[in-house]
Amino acid sequence: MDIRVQEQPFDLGAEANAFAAKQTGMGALVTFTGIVRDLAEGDLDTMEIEHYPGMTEKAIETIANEALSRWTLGDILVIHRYGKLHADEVIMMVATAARHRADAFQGAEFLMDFLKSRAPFWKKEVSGTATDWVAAKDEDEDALSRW
Amino acid sequence: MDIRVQEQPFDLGAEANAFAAKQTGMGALVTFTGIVRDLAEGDLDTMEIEHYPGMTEKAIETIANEALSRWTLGDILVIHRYGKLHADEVIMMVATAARHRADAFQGAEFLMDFLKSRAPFWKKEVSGTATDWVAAKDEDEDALSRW
Amino acid sequence: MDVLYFAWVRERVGRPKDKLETDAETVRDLVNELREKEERYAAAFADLDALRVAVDQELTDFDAPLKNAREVAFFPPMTGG
Amino acid sequence: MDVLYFAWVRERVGRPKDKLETDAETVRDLVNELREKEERYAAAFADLDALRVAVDQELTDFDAPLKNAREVAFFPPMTGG
Repeated sequence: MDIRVQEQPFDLGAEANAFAAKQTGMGALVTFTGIVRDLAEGDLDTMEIEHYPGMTEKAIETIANEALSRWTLGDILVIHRYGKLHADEVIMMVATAARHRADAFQGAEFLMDFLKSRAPFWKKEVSGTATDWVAAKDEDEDALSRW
Repeated sequence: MDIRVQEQPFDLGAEANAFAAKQTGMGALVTFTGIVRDLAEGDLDTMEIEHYPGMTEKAIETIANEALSRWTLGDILVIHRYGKLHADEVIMMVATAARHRADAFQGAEFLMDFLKSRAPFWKKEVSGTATDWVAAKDEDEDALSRW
Repeated sequence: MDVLYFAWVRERVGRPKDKLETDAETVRDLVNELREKEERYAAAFADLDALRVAVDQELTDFDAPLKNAREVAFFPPMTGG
Repeated sequence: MDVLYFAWVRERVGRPKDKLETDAETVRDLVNELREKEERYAAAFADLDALRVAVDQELTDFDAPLKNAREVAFFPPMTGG
């Protein structure tokens, strides 16, 4: 298991390749990558991500351990950035490795659903002088109930 | 949409990065990568993948178009190799881009379920003098019924 | 009409392709014609449940008509991905 | 006890952290104590449904006991991923 909470950018492709190279006997790899979307108005200047140092790593580890206990996974990678990001920058990624594709897919979806609503990150959109904390969506909370 | 059926290897990380770079306004990318697993006995020499030139590309395109009609996807990538592969080599990958993660995940799972049982590829495992055509699994056929 | 064979169907038949003149109206008629041709075809087509068929590169079933078909392919269930 | 604030809770309170001596038995008691402290705390804690709380870096609820707690954090629903 590899969990990183960091300010600096990372390279999705390089991380995907490094994760794949570490596996043996795993037939299925799934990655999810979250990218800063511009606002509907096309005027996003920055997305600022705040987190709770200390709790963040623990919360992600708890979520990852729960995924390992529910599915037959060979490995998990989670990288999540904080700080100032711009449109089209990579915010975060998860990767799962498994012998079978259903485990890899479900493990990754489970990680994403819980990272979304149970890891202490908060996003703020800044466009010009306007700043808006991104509101949690009911559908994200609802997504947890399927697991 | 980018569909490639090819004998030569490809670089998962480079393809994931190139796919990500092509997108605008997509907050969610999912990739699935299939890798040659060694046999339980650890003596796989090669996996030979046969396909049906002409039909293969059409079948994948039909599957991809069905995915585009069912989910709100910005883009789809499918690369599938044929010919002789060794353990730990990448067999194939799919990638999906979407504004929302549920679409990206479901699109990718749908593509995988249908590529598995509806695209004309056949795998043969060769170990020493023993060759075995990989049998289709009932669970792979069953997986289609959920869509 | 081109008749193609893939995977173990190809191996049992012993070749990847036949060119045939046939009056078979359906895929099933064609299968019966092939079965009578030679023992290796009978072996390849022994169990239709283990086979899939495509007519002009579209998956179909054994009752599909062959009128105007240019290419019929027989193969085991697919194992891509 | 360290009391931490994140996101708009931090902005409303006007600082990221307080160090407090408190006899509050539960998180809810602590919230009531803070509300009476100053108007900006009352504003930050106006609607508990819009808030989440962690005690010693574990998510919990407003009825959680504070006995032996070293760190309490208040924040809006999380928006990671």
